[in-house]
Amino acid sequence: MSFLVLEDVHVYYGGVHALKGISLTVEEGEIVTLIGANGAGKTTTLRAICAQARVRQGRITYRGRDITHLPTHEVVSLGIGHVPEGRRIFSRLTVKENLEIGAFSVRDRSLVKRRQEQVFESFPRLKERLHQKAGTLSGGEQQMLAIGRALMSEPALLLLDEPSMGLAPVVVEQIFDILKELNERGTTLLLVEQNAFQALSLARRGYVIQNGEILMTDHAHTLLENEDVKAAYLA
Amino acid sequence: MKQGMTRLRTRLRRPRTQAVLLAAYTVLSAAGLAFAGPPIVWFLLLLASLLLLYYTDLPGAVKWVWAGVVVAVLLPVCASTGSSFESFMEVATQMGIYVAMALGLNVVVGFAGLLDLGFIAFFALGAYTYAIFFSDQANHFIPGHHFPLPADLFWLCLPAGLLVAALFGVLLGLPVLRVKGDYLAIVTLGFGEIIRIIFNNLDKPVNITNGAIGISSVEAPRFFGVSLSFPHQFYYLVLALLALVLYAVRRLEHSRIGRAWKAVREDEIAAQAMGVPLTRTKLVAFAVGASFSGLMGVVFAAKQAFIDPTSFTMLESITILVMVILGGMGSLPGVVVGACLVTLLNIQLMPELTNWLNTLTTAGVIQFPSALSPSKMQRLIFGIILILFAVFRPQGMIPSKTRRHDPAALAKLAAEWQAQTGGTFRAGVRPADGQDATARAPGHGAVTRAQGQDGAKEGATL
Amino acid sequence: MNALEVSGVRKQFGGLVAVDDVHLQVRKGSVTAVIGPNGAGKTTFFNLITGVYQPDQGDIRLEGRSIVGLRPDQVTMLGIARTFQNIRLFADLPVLDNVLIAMHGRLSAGIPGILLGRRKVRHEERQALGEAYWLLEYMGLAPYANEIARNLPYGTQRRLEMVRALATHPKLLLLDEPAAGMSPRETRELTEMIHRIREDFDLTVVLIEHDMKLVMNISEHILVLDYGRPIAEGTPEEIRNNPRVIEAYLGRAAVSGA
Amino acid sequence: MIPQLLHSLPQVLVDGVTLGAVYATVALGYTMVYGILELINFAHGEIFMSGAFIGTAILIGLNSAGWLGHLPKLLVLLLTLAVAMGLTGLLGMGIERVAYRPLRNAPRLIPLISAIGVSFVLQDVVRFIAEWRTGNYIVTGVTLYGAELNLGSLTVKTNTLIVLGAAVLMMAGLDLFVRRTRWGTAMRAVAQDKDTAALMSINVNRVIALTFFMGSALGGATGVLFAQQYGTIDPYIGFILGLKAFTAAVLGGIGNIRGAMFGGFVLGILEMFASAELGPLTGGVLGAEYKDVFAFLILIAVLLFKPEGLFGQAVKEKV
Amino acid sequence: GAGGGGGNTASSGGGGGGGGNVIKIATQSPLSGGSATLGEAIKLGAQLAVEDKQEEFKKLGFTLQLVPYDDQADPKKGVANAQMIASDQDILGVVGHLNSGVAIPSSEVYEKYAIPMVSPANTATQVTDRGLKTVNRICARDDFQGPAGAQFAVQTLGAKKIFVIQDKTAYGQGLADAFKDAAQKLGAQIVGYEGITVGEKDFNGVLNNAKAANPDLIYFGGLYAEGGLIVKQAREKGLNIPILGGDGLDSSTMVQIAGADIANTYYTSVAADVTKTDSGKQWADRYQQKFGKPVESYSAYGYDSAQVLLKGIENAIQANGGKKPTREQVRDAVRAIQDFQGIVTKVGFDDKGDNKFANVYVYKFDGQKYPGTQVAAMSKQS
Ligand SMILES: Nc1ncnc2c1ncn2[C@@H]1O[C@H](COP(=O)(O)OP(=O)(O)OP(=O)(O)O)[C@@H](O)[C@H]1O
Ligand SMILES: Nc1ncnc2c1ncn2[C@@H]1O[C@H](COP(=O)(O)OP(=O)(O)OP(=O)(O)O)[C@@H](O)[C@H]1O
Ligand SMILES: [Mg+2]
Ligand SMILES: [Mg+2]
Repeated sequence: MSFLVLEDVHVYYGGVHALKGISLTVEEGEIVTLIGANGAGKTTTLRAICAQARVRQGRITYRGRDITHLPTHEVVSLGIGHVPEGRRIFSRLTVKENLEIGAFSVRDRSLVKRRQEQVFESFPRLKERLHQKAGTLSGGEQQMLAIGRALMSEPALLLLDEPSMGLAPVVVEQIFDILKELNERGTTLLLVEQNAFQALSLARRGYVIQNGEILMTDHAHTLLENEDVKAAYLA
Repeated sequence: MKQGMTRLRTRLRRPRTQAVLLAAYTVLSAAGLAFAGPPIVWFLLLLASLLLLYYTDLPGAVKWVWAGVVVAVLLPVCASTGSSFESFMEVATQMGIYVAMALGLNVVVGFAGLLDLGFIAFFALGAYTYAIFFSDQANHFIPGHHFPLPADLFWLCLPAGLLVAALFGVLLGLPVLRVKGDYLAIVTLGFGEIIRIIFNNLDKPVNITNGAIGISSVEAPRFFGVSLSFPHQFYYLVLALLALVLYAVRRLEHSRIGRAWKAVREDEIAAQAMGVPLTRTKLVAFAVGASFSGLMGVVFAAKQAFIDPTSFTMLESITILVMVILGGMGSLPGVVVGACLVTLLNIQLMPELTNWLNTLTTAGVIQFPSALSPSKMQRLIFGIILILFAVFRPQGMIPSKTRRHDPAALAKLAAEWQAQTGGTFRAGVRPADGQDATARAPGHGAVTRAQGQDGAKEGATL
Repeated sequence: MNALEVSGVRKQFGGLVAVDDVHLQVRKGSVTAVIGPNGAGKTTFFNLITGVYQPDQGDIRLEGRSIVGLRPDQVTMLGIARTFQNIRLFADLPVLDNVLIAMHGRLSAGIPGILLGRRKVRHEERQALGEAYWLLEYMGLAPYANEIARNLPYGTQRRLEMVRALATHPKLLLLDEPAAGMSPRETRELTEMIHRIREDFDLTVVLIEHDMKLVMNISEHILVLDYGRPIAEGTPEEIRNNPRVIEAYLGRAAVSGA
Repeated sequence: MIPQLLHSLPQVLVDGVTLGAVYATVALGYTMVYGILELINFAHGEIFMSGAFIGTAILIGLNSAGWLGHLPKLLVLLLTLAVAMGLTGLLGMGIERVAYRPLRNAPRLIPLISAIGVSFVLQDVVRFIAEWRTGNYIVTGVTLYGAELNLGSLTVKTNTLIVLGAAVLMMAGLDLFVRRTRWGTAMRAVAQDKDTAALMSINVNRVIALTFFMGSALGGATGVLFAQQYGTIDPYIGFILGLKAFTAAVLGGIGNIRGAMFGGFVLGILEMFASAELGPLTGGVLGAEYKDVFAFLILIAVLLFKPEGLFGQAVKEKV
Repeated sequence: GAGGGGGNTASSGGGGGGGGNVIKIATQSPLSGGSATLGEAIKLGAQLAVEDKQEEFKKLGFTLQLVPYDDQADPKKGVANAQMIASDQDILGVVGHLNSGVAIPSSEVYEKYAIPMVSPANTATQVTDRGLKTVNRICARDDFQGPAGAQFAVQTLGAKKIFVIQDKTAYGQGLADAFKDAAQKLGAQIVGYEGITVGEKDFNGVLNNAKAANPDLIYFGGLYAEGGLIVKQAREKGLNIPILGGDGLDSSTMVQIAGADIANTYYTSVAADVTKTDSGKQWADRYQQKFGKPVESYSAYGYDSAQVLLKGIENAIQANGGKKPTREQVRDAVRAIQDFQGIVTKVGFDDKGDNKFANVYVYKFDGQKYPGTQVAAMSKQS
């Protein structure tokens, strides 16, 4: 039984047919990456998993359970974390409150504290800005916060939508290190990245998505070698 | 069967067919209004023809002329055969007044995105401008017995009311526009109340507005020697002014200024970064919106022959806002329909409905406890209608559409522009350069093609 | 002559000094990059130049003229245009209107002219439409002219932001992370495009970017900020090898990778 | 003149604070709903009004059943408050469900229309019920604490103390709730970004319903206290009072709970001061009739210097 | 033809044509909104009158009907309704309005169509001072009721320092101003003159001001909803001086609101105490039984206004030889009425349409009951 399975998922935005039958699987403990051009439907795929985009046709199962029509908050509380595109941090809350909200489902205060410390280890910059309103953070700081916030619930499956966007090279490196580490500790990752080279280097398997359809899928290193992929996404 | 349906549908899409059908409908409802009863139903059906007209694919100019004929000729002429003529004209006049005000508020709320809850104040300013000087009220604070001014000066008072309102629009805007969003709503609400309370109290120390008692015996206006006193006369006056207002709003909407309003509505920071001066743009919106309202205020005072502050309560401001939102913010046809519908509901349909229920009650057909007497249910019914509309038609009745430009025409304009400027805005850059550059453009045939044409044309001009 | 001269600007938010004593000379016609870790104050620096924030200290001169104290729209009219780090299009308006709005300050129609439909106004309007469409064609966006901006793909929206900035007829173009969210291929196209518009429109470009490939390829001069302060300045070559920059910003991989 | 002013000032303050307490608690309801949905809930004034009617109905019922004399007053008051709060809370939730939730993704001003619709409906429904039961929609209820205390030149109704005490308790409780509990933080998160809040495993609908429940219950409780304080109510009290309360919320910085409280008190005192002293101060040129002008001018002045209200944080959008 | 007067809507003639033998009268008053109780009372009064007269009209060969309109206290609605009324040729007269601000513009319409209006409640002087042929009222003018109140306050109650409060409506201000001027003439000192806002419930501010001024009488120009609260809150402040108001306080609700604090409160009214005469008492009982609510002063005015109007119509029918009269005929017949004895007042119109017999009675609330006891009567001639 696969960890996460999408079968023939269709999503529409008004008249726009954004996903035209996406099928993909993620196994437990894997890192899988989705690559594709602008507007291909990567973000929409992640949103469909979290019930933020309505699935008009198709089925999504997580750990064998059909989650296609569960509301977002229930999907998430099954252990799925999501770092959304464009960060979407709560700009009027402080950094600290953002992190606490990330652990909304955790009632144990001391556990929340501990996880917070873990996040600070990964992102010391956040600790410096602890009581600042998140909206006044710099772009990169906001991205760190978004990832840190998702980690607060210790998800079993983490969906990441372009986590490296707008980050300084050192931080990008860091983030990929952290992702790797997370995965080693048992978190399954589904990663969407424009930085296809880095994503494929990290991932075990990859899917290439184009115009709302899966164009090809293979082991990451195979894709890295693929001439078409190279030409289109690796520059 | 199915094929028949599709054929019918394609046929219906043809403007000629539409025109014929609509004409038939219009004539039918007009005839009904003229010769059959009950008039109110036919009156509504005839008005509905304008709505149908909007949805046809006839060319714009044809639509305007058609609508003009219906409202200026067909409607009054056909209604004049019945005893309810003046009653309909009164309703239609009030509709016209509200439509103009709603169009004004639409500039402020719909275009510029500034929530104004005190809009009625400008209407009051216009109304008082007329009432004070065209009754003996002004004698209380201006020595000598010059007032009321001769009723022939009415037409001069129209621009005066417009200017006074616009001026106050700017005066209000100057301080108020520092605040944003819903803060603006409460500040404008406060402004509206301030104006009303001041009008309600300005009978001392100097008697300017006659306070709560109001100003009565306001002169009936005279127009080229004709004294206006019947609703149908005001109807034509309002119709003419409304045509002006509509023309102005349409012109402004698709101009530099209209675009600046929308830019400010969408994103103030980006608008500024694009060179749009925030304060000035907002002030112009305030002034333009206010001026329509002031204009109609003058007409209102002239029509009522009596003005007191109870006509200018906050509820009125809210009603106008309801018209705008219900109709479709930023959409001219929507706002017109919204204003017509709400006014109709308020002053024609609801009274008719409750009268009808009343007749049934007195005839013993149905029974209500006195607490539930239908004549008291107007607000309840209106409230329910508002909720239903909001829930089932959240974009407004006719949502605003964006204007589509014909790409071919645009390409032609672009070519002209390139021919004139050499395809760049820096002096001294060689046209060849531009052409070269576009050949490398990431995308495209279209560009290269257009460019090619330009080259040819340019050669010709040179 | 220098297009832009920034001398000693400083901006403080509460206790946080976001930009601290930054100097920069931008040669006319050059491409300059501002880089630095996240939160270094790069965007704030742009905001100071464009009048969104006022500097607490220091002076900013455009072609010799001080622009401190001007409103953003005034700065724009003097010839500085920008794009935003978080895209700020007029999302519910058509693409064409987005461009036309940027011409606002250059058009002159007033209310009387518009209402009377004067010849001059109509002519001006046709010209504006022509130029707007021409610019869209230039950037390959013409097919989207009637589209609502929010429905465009992300990368296309970024390009539209550039068109919009160009439509103000700038002398100086500020680009805040123009390549963010773009694939390597799109980034390459972007690089070409920046070169091209700089030549075609005789522009001076200052850009903020985290994509080192882009930065190193395109810029003649680089300013590195950290905690609001300049920590290095020079040619790409100098910056790439500056140990302070490597430590604070580039990281080891970037050095080896690039 | 000045001595006269000083003489009456304490009484003006007491009366102002009482009225202010009512404004403040009603303002809280506006602020909470606004904070979370960015919606001016025009129906909130009517919820307040419904609370007043429910409370009055309970008391009249108890009275005519002859129980009022036998139960301790405080118990009766608490009971009435509890029932009224529960019912108005549910009413608020119901309104949200019917008139606002379907519009959550609609253009921003559309819910304003349904809010206005709801408030018309509530006004008439309450009026029908009141008229049907009592033959008159102006209802005068049973006053529990009608006694007066004379403190020197001051007269204070016992009920005033109860209004003040209850208001302060409710406000403090709410403030703690929003600041200190998970649900409070969740409310603030939902207020900002519902989609993302849902990603944090927050049940957005439930948080919004809770917000409406709490805001409406507070409004309802205030209605009960109001009816106690002034004795007479009608279905139209909600409109004017709601407007004033909303003004107070804005004065304090809308969306900000402490701001709403502060704004309410300030507005109450200002109004009372203006209606008592404006006449004497201006030698009769301006009078009490200008009190709203005075209040609005101060509001506008405050907003000019602090456009986000007294307590609102200037959330300068980061560019 | 009917409705032709001044109008250009020539249509079916009177008598047999048009609506046949249906005669309608309309009421216009607010039936919803804040002053609906008062408007409702007018409507119910008129309704009772119509029902009482139905038999009589049947004998004359006509069906009599009442058409109530809701003017929502809004001038625009009033005018629009007036146009609707004008377009219904069967409507021969109007009972209304409650608010002078609505009556004035609406009556401009009535005048054009010669629809007689009999007002039960409009006290503002301009209502009749404009000299319209259609406008009549049975209640007293402000410039009669106000001075009558002043006379009572100064001469009977001996007030020397008076604090005046009014509700900033046309009614309240008109009355209060008239009172103030007359009281000053009579030698009293006005120690304060303040306005309140209709619909609010807290009048402590103004009362604090009043208390500081230390008056020996408070006059209130306004309606019972605010009046009751002012009395109550004044007593709570220890202001136990007499409080006097106009016919706006003439309501049972006044007593309900003020409760025990009502003592020492007076009001002037043009209505004689209905319950004092046998017929009046009977009428009041009938009303109570029929509508399930006690008689208000405006119900009696409404009843009397409708009666006057119907009387005028009857007269016109007779003059027209038993056929349906035109509106002009009714208009003139109504104005011609000289001594009609209504349930609360005698009616006879002068050339402006004011009621010559509009007496003013002063009542005192004695204990918590309504109506108060009559303590003085003044006639217009005095
Ligand atoms: N809210 C929306 N309304 C209409 N269309 C949308 C909306 N969001 C996305 N789309 C369209 O759906 C398609 C898929 O978009 P999506 O955001 O999933 O792409 P993506 O692969 O994440 O692209 P990017 O790399 O730019 O983030 C695109 O064509 C986009 O234009
Ligand atoms: N309006 C503001 N109020 C308070 N602090 C602010 C404000 N704007 C920026 N800051 C702070 O100033 C610092 C610099 O921010 P800035 O956005 O300029 O960074 P940046 O260099 O653009 O970073 P990035 O590369 O991540 O976009 C940050 O720490 C940020 O939190
Ligand atoms: Mg995406
Ligand atoms: Mg930045």
